[in-house]
Parts: sequence; structure tokens; C-alpha cells
Amino acid sequence: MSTDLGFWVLQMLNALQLSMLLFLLSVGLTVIFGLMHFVNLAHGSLYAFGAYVAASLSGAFGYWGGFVLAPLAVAALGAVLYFTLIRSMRRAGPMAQVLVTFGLIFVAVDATRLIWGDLPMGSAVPKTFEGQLALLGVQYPIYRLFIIGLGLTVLAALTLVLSRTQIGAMIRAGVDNDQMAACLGINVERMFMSVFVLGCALAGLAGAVAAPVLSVTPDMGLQILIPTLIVIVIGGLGSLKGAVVGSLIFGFVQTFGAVLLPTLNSVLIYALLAAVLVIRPEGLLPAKG
Amino acid sequence: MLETRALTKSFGAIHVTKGVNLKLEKGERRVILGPNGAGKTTLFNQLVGEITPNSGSIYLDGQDITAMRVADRARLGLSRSYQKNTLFDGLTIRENLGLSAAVALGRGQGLWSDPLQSPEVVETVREVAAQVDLAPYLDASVNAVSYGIRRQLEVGIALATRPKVILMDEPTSGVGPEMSKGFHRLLKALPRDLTVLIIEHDMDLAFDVADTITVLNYGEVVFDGLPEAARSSQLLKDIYLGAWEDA
Amino acid sequence: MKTTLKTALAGLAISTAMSSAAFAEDIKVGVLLPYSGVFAALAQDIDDGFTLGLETFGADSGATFQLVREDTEVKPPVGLAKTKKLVLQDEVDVLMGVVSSGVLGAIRDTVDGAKVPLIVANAGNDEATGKDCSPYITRISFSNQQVNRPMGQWMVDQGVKRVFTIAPDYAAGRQMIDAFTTAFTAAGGEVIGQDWPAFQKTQDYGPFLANARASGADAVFVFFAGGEAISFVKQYDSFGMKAAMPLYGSGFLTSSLYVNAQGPAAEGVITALHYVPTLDNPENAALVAAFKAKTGRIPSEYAVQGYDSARALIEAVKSGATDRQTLAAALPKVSFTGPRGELKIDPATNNVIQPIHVYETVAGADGLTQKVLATLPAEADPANGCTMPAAIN
Amino acid sequence: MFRHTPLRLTTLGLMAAGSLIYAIIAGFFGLEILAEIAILAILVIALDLVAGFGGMVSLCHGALMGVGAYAFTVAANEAGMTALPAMVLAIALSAAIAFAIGAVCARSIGIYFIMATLAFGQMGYSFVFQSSLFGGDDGLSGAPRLDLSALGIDLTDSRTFAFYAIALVALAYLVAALTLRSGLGRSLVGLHHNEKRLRALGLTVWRAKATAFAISGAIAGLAGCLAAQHTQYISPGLMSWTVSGEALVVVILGGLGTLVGPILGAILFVVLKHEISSITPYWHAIVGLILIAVVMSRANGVFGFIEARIAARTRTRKPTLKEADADA
Repeated sequence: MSTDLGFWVLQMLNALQLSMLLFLLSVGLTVIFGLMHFVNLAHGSLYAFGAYVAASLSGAFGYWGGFVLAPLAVAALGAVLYFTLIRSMRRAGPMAQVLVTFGLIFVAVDATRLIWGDLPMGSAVPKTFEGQLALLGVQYPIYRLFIIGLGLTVLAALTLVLSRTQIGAMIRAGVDNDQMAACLGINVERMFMSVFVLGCALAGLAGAVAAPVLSVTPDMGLQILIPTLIVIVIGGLGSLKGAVVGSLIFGFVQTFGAVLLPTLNSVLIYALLAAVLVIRPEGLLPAKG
Repeated sequence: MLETRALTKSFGAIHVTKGVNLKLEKGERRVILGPNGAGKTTLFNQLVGEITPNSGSIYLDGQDITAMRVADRARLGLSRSYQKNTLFDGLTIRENLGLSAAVALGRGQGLWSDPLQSPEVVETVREVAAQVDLAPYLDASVNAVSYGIRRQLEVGIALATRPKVILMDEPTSGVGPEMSKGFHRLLKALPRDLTVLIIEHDMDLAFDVADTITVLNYGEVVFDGLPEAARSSQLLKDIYLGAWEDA
Repeated sequence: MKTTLKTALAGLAISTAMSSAAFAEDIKVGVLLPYSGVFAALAQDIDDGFTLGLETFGADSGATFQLVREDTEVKPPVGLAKTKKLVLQDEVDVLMGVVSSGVLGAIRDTVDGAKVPLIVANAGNDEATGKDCSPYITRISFSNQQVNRPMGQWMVDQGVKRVFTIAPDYAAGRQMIDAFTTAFTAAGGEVIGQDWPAFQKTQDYGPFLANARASGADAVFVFFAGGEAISFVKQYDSFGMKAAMPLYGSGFLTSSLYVNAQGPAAEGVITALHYVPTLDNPENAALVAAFKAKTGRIPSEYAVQGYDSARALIEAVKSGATDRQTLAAALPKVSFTGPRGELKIDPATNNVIQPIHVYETVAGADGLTQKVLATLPAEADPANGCTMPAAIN
Repeated sequence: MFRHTPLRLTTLGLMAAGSLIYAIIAGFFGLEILAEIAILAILVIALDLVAGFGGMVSLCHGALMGVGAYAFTVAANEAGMTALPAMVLAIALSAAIAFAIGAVCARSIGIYFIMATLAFGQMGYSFVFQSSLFGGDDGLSGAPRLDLSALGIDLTDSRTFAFYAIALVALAYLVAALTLRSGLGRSLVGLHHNEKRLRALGLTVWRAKATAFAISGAIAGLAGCLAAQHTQYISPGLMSWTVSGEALVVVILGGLGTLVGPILGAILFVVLKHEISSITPYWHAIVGLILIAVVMSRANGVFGFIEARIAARTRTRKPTLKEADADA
């Protein structure tokens, strides 16, 4: 440990970077839940799929090719899932949804093994983002700053869309009360599909962005699932603010836990989740009431 | 038997009950009248502890129960039925009544025997089934019987706890006039030592059952007295019927 | 329930060409590998290496080898059930495989109790040839301490005096690092800090890298394997730490199996392992050529472990072993010069004794390759509480 | 509420007879499979008790099983207890921990309950994984088997052990069935259908939930003891959330809230897994597809499907057990 200010700045940036990566992943999941009351355990698998697509396209199309195409590919997969499974499971209750999407995880892991093999893949950081940047007295990897920036951009864009646009108003109405939304003449079905597909695209984007930082392995979706769930449950299912707060809490607890309480680190986040659920059974910032 | 003193509850700036004073004697049958939104159900919710009042106090049999939890009040002999059916769907009517009786007998956490087959529970189920006319349907699933029967079960479950005080929230809500009348006949046949508080919006039926009448409007008690006095009260007609017509 | 019959039939059988059918022995080999799960790639390499080894050396052994493959799924209870199946139902003469130390720990008592020889082709936990050693368990792969211990002295010799260590918080991680630090401090080095990120739960190594950088160490010594190794090496590079604080580690970090996914980030990382595909000896040249011809891949350390397991089995058969009892007695006595160099089995522990190769990952003509910097002499592990019973036959 | 319909009794009888006969004739590997089925069956009985009847869908039952397995092994190996007291202690500890989890999670419902139990389970998993006392990820070996030599029973023999495992399944079933018949069991079913009403009738809801969870935890602990005695080796993998997820899969596959169905599910699952994994290493995908198909079919698992068919044919009363969260 260090008393050096730069050290703590560095750790702050690390925490922020992890938070933003988790935010990209959890925001789609939480908005889908808020709107459709659908629990998609396979969300992590969509992220893995995005990472694989990005990593395998980076050879032919470069980083930016994967950056653009991976979210699109995952969105397309999301649309297929929506029409085959999700739509008919919407009213089936949380347990049936948990189980169907649990089954999907099994299928997804083996599908990635069949398509891309068992060996991990990697992709490179784009040339423009190689190296480090001097910031607040520390040298920090540019690519990580890019992740932070991207997370903030997506957050800003989603906030704008939700608060300023008509579709945003519809989504908010839908989260508050689906019957009311239907009464207002909103095509609920189409809105659900768009939101689901958008959530998938964001998961794909998170995968594409994570690919150069992490290794791309068949079980990466399963590994990220628990952190993502913790984020949205701490934050409160269904709310954008909750996803932000949850991501920040997770990122900071994980990072500073590793620095300050290394022996307890892996238990810490679960203890925090349990504490939140005991005190606020619906999370810190639930979408409703 | 049941008493409230200056019971007040507000949600934000809106008072749903405002300084409500009620006093029921043992065996009294009181009907609460009032237009929609007068705070009748909110009053019930406070009496049984499902919501907490902002101020004021509640006494059951002389004991201050204001801060007591729902289940603890129930165990002291306070029981209620709901305006919207709150049954154990999927179970049979016998099981619904039996569960209620078993819990009230303190056997809801027992591990060693089936309370539904214990003599006390069987006897209670039989008696309550007779009181609310459910004997022919005992083995039917709740899902399989008509709405009217379910309404009777709603009250039956509350009765099966063998309460000292029973609160009924519009027991005949949504039920046709014929059935409604029959139901009031059943109510009148209840033992005289049971203290009954009923929310009712059908005035004729209310006057038929009530020993005393309380009228709530905008959360305040605007009338408290005998049915005859209520019937002739101009104030009651203005407020109650006026609001009724507005609604 | 027809499971029993079907699984028995499902084991693929291969047989090698026989030169003299006159005294042909039929050796039934139970192969225990995690064909599904996170170590599936390792299982494939070991399996390919093993079958190549049988084809290469089996021809003049006078025996045929029938393989019964079972998937351990990297789950100890599954591995145990499959072991019992192979031992009790298929009645195999010898077991081969086991990637994870957890599975090895789970099956140890069963193997020992049933007196079936087991050739360990990967799992490196020190106990297996330490306090939990068995005359029936012969390890042809490596032990966690064996791979890392020699780096302690070597790094001090290179002028590295102060290190920071990082490894995942699980048994293998601790054993690898502890073996290194013990040797390193004994040689006069100083360990100035240690971090143990949660195993398979850590996505971001940033916090640990910041700790390492703040420590002011001369170098960082780490152990990571598989996907974690890729993430770590890339993140280490992205923080620009390689220049000021060179990265050393256990050789699994930059294994030839994973190094291409790490890309340029792995260049300059110096690690030690019992095998790298660029070792310059005729045995290795033969292996690399044959393995490439068979699979199109470069053999990894896992492939060579499978390959040498086959070689050891065949050497034992050639010495006259034919069944469980004789194979168990013969296996610890084998010694040969293979792609890794000269191998023999330590009679005190039944662990392999082999040279360790220090190598640097460098850019080559097609992708990354390994430049061997030093070959450190073979050294037996301390017995660590292993008391091997006297000869078993 | 839980009833022993003729179909259920028949199915139980057939499964008991089938497994006993199989235990007599099976080969060595068959006996392994039988023990594996028994462990899973006990775990899913525990899970069905709370999830199927009480609507408390738990993702920490794998961890509770792990508590039983670890407590048993540590008590026997480190504290030097003999197998029977170690078993009693392990089951009591599982029950106590389950009681605490149940009490803490009593206010959470639906997906929040699932997530809260997931958190507690993973907490235990992470703790054991890193704890040197519990052998970390390498696990612990050397758990003893119950010594019944006084009765002339030798549990080190695989065949005898299989009979013992079947007996423990019967014990777990009996405990679960008796619990469901008890006042607590009746309340549990009532809670699932209408928690608010039961509270208004005077039930201390958190205590009923926690007690039911404790009994379920005790049964899971028994599964853990059996697992530890079977493999005589335990590892943290036992406690991972995916074990709980798989148990939930088995409950659904068999028929939620039927108690008999999940046992059938355990048999099907283990046999299916071995069949498919002997054909392809990609068996997870096939199990996943089967699971999706079963849940999508809206039938209450295999046994629920059979029950519904027979009910429809004989036109007797409708099965009263609905999908766990039909009212969620």
C-alpha cells in the first residue's frame, strides 16, 4: 500500500474503468427487467458472443470493425432469441425465466466451443489507443480511459433518450406500469423488442470493448454473470440510476477491497449484496416506488 | 372491546384518517359508511397493523396494540376480511378454513402432526362452514367455485380464527342483491358475543345489520350513533349521498 | 438403465500396429481427461500427444493399446466416478491423464486402494508426490514447485534482487509462488510484496498492478494459466510496466498454447517451464514434426506430457510389464531422453526429475516464439513427507 | 397442499423397487450412478420442499449441501468425531445456517429472493475456496463412511453403500413429506399462495419461512454427508451456484411441487447426463435444450405432465398444485 497520491488516483481510475465495463453490461439487463420483468441469465453469454465476434473480426476488419459489427451481430442474435424464446416466456414468472435462460447458458457455452474452439482468443487494442496518457499525475492506459469515456457516453445518451425523447417517455411509462403504457396506445410489443435488442447490442458492445483487455474464453459469459447480477440487484432492478450506482459500488468495492482488505476481497461483495438486500429488499434505487 | 383514539394517518399532505375516535363494546355490531376514498379501508389497515398511523392509538380489550405487529394483533383475537378476495387459491375450501384455524390455534409452526386433522380444527372448520354456508363446497378447490362462494370463504377464513373482534371489508362487494341478502342473514346469525365492524356501502343492508353506525368522510368521523338517528340525519344524507353521487 | 453398457462401449479403442503378434499383450488404458469444461484444450493436447506417442513408440513394443476415454469435466466427484468405472468395470490395466489437482486429490485413495497404476500427465500439486504419494501414482508431467524453484537462484544470478509476486488465490497458485520465493530468498533475494487475486473471479488486474508498481520492486514474478494468463499479460503491458519492471513467471504464463492470444504484450516476458517447443534436440525436432503433421499445431507442454506418458508406458511394457501389478512396479523405473531432455523418476516420490528451461517470449517469423535462455539442471523435489513403501512386487 | 395420490404412491413404490433391484444387479459403475442419483435426489427433495411448496426458489442449496459435506469431513477428520455424531453435527449446522439465511431473506420475494440466496451461496463458496482450514480449492479427503459393523453392515462395500444411499433418500423423503403434513408445512403452502393473509391470521411469517428453510437445509446437509461419504473427498465445486442451478433444473424437469417428481427428475437427469456425455463432450448443450423444451412446454415437468394426463383421463379433480410462480 502506498501513501502516494498517484497510487490512489490510479486505483480510482481502475475502479471507474471496471464500473463502466459493468455498467455497459448491466444497463441492458436491468432495463429489460424493468420493462418486461424478464430475468435474462444468458445476458453474460451475449457479452461473450460479442467478445468472440469482435476478436475474430479484428483480424479482417481491425478493432473498429469488431467494435461496430459485434453489437450488430449480438443484436441480431437477440432478435432471434426474442422471437423464439423471450416473447413467449414473458409472462411465465421469474423461475421459468431463470431456468430457460440457464439452459441457454449451457447451449451458449458449447456453441462457442464448437464455433471458436476451446483455446482462448485475444484481440489487440487499436493503434490509436496504445500506450499511456499522463493524467492527474499518473500514467494511465489510454484504452482504459476510452472504456471510461465510452461508459459515460452511453450513460449520457441513455439518460437523454429516456428523459427527452418520446420513446424514452414510453419506456418510462412502461417501466412504471405496463397496462398504462398499453392504454396510452403504445405498441408495447414493438417497444419490448426494441429494448431487448438494444440491451443485447449493449452487451455485445461490452464484449467487444472487453476483448482487448480480457481473454476471450468460452466461460467468460458465466464468469461475468454473477458480477452483473450483483450490480443490478444492489442498484435495484429496472432502473438506469440503479445500474450506475450498482456498477460504481461494485467497481469501487472490488478495486479498493483488493487493495485494503485483500484477504476478505472475494467475500466482501457478496456480504455487501446480502446487507443491501436485508436493509432494502428491492435494492438501493428500485425502478418503482 | 376495540377503541381508537385520535387515529391519524396521512400520505404526504393528504389525510386519509384524521383524528378518528371509535369505541366498540363487546358484542357490538357496527357498520362504517362513507363514500369511496373516505378512509374506511385505510382505517382497517391501521387497526390490524398493515399500515402504521402517524399518531393516535388503538386499544384491543383495554390493551394498547398501536405498535404491535400484524400477527401479534391477530393472535389477540383481531381478525379481518378483505374487500378484494385474499384467499389461498389452489387449495380446497376445507384447507383454506383449516389453515386459518390451525394458525389461530398456534399450530402454524408445528412440526409433529397434521393440524388439519386435529379435532379442534376439524370442529372449527365444520362450525365456520355452517356459519357461512360453505358446507357443501368444502372439498372443492377455491379455483373451481363461484365468486359468491369465494366471498363467503373470505369471511369464513376470518371467522375460522375464532376472533373476539372481526373486521369485514365490504363482505358483499360485487355480489348480487339476492346473495347479498342471504349473506346478511348469515351475519345476523353470528354469535352475539362477537364484536363486528363492517364496512358496507349498501345502506339498506347496513341498517339491517348494524347496532350502531359510523360515517367517515375525508378521513373524519362525521356521524356516530344509532341506525335510526343515522337514517334521519340530514348531514349524513348530504355528505354521504352527495359524495356518492359525485363518485 | 443401460448406462453402464453404453459408456463402456463408447470408449474409443485404438490399436497400434504390431510387429510380432506372437507375444502380443493387450494393455487397456483408462484415459481420464477433462474433455469438456475450462481445460478442454489441455485435454485435447494431452490426448493428441498420448496417441502420437503410442503410434511412435508402440510399434516395437509387442503390445496393443486399447484406450477407454472418460471425461472428468474438471469436477472431482465426476473424476472419481469415472475412475471407479474404469477400474472396476472396464478393468483397465493402467490409468493415464488427470489435468486438475482437485481431481487427482479426489481419485488418489481409490487408485491407491485398487492398486492400479496411474500415470499423471498434468496435475502438479506437490502433495501428490509428497505426503499423499503412492507407489501406484507416477507423475510424468511436473510438480508445481519443480517448475518454479530453479527460477529463484537464476533470477538472483541475473541481478534481480527485489520482486513483487502475484498469483491467483488457490492451491496451485500458492505452491508455485511459494516454491519460487523460498528459493529466491534463500539465494539472497527479497520479496517485497505479494498479491493474491481471487481465482477465476478477477476480471481486472489493475488494482494489483498498481500495488506492484507502487512497491518499487526490480521485477514482478507471477503465475497465471489459461485465460487468466492472457488477461494478465495484456493488462501488464497496457500499463506500460514491462520496461521499468520486467515480468517474470512460471512458464505456464506464456505457454505456447496461449501466447498468440496475448500478442505483442507477451514479448520480453521471461519464464521457466519443463518444456518449450523450440528446444533444440533431435527428440524434440521429431516430436514437433510429427505433431504438426498429425494435428497441424505446435506441441505444447501438455502435448509433450501426453507424449512422454505414452513413452513411459511403452518403456514399462518393454521391460516386461503386462498387468496392473507389473506396470505399477515398472513405471517408476523408466528413464529415457525425450523432447524435454533426460527424464527419470525419483524413486523416493515417483515424481519426474527433469531439467527446467528458462525462456523469453520473442517475436518470430510467424507469431511469437520461445527463445531458450538457460537450461537449469534437473533436481529432485524434497520428499515432503512421502514415505514410499518398499518395492511392491 | 401435498397429498399422496395413488399415482404418487405408485411412482414412489416403482422407483423404490426399481432402485433396490438395480442395486442388487448393477455393476460397479451402476452402483456409482445409483449413489450419484441418491445424493441428487436428496438435494432436490430439499429444494422442492421450499421452492415447490413454499415458493422460495433458492440458489444456495448447493452451498448448504456443501456445509453438510464440509462440516461432516472436518468434524470427522479434525475433531476426531466418529461418523454418526459428525453427521448429526453437520446436519444441525446446515440447518442452523439455513435458518439464518431463511430469516434474513424472509422479506425478499421473487427474483430478489433468488438473488439473495445466490449471494449467500456464493459467499460460502468463496470462503471455502480460499480457506486453508477447508483445504481451499484442493478440497478435503478422508471423510469416513458410517460404521455400521455393529449391525453387520459394511458400508465400504459399494453395493451396501448403494442400499444405504437409497435408505437415506427414503429418510429425506419421509422428513419432507411429514414436514408438509405438519402445521409448518401447511403454513408453508399457504405462504406461497398468500403471505399477507397468513400474516393477518396470526402467523409469524419470517419464523415459518426460516424454519422451513432450516428443515430443507438439514436435508441438503444430509445430501452433503452422503456425498462426502460416497466420494470420501469433497471440493468447493460442490458449493458453486451452478450446483444449485442444476438442482433447480432437476426439480423442474421432474415436476415442481410434487416431491415425487423431482426424485424421478434426479434419475432422469443423471442417466441422461451419462448417456449423452458418453456420446459427445458437448452434452451441456443438449441438457440445456431439453431444459428449455421442458420449461417452454408449460407442463410441470415429466411427472407433472403424467399427473395432468391421468387427471384428464380419469376426470378426477384437478391437480391443485400449480406452477410455483403462477401468481408471482
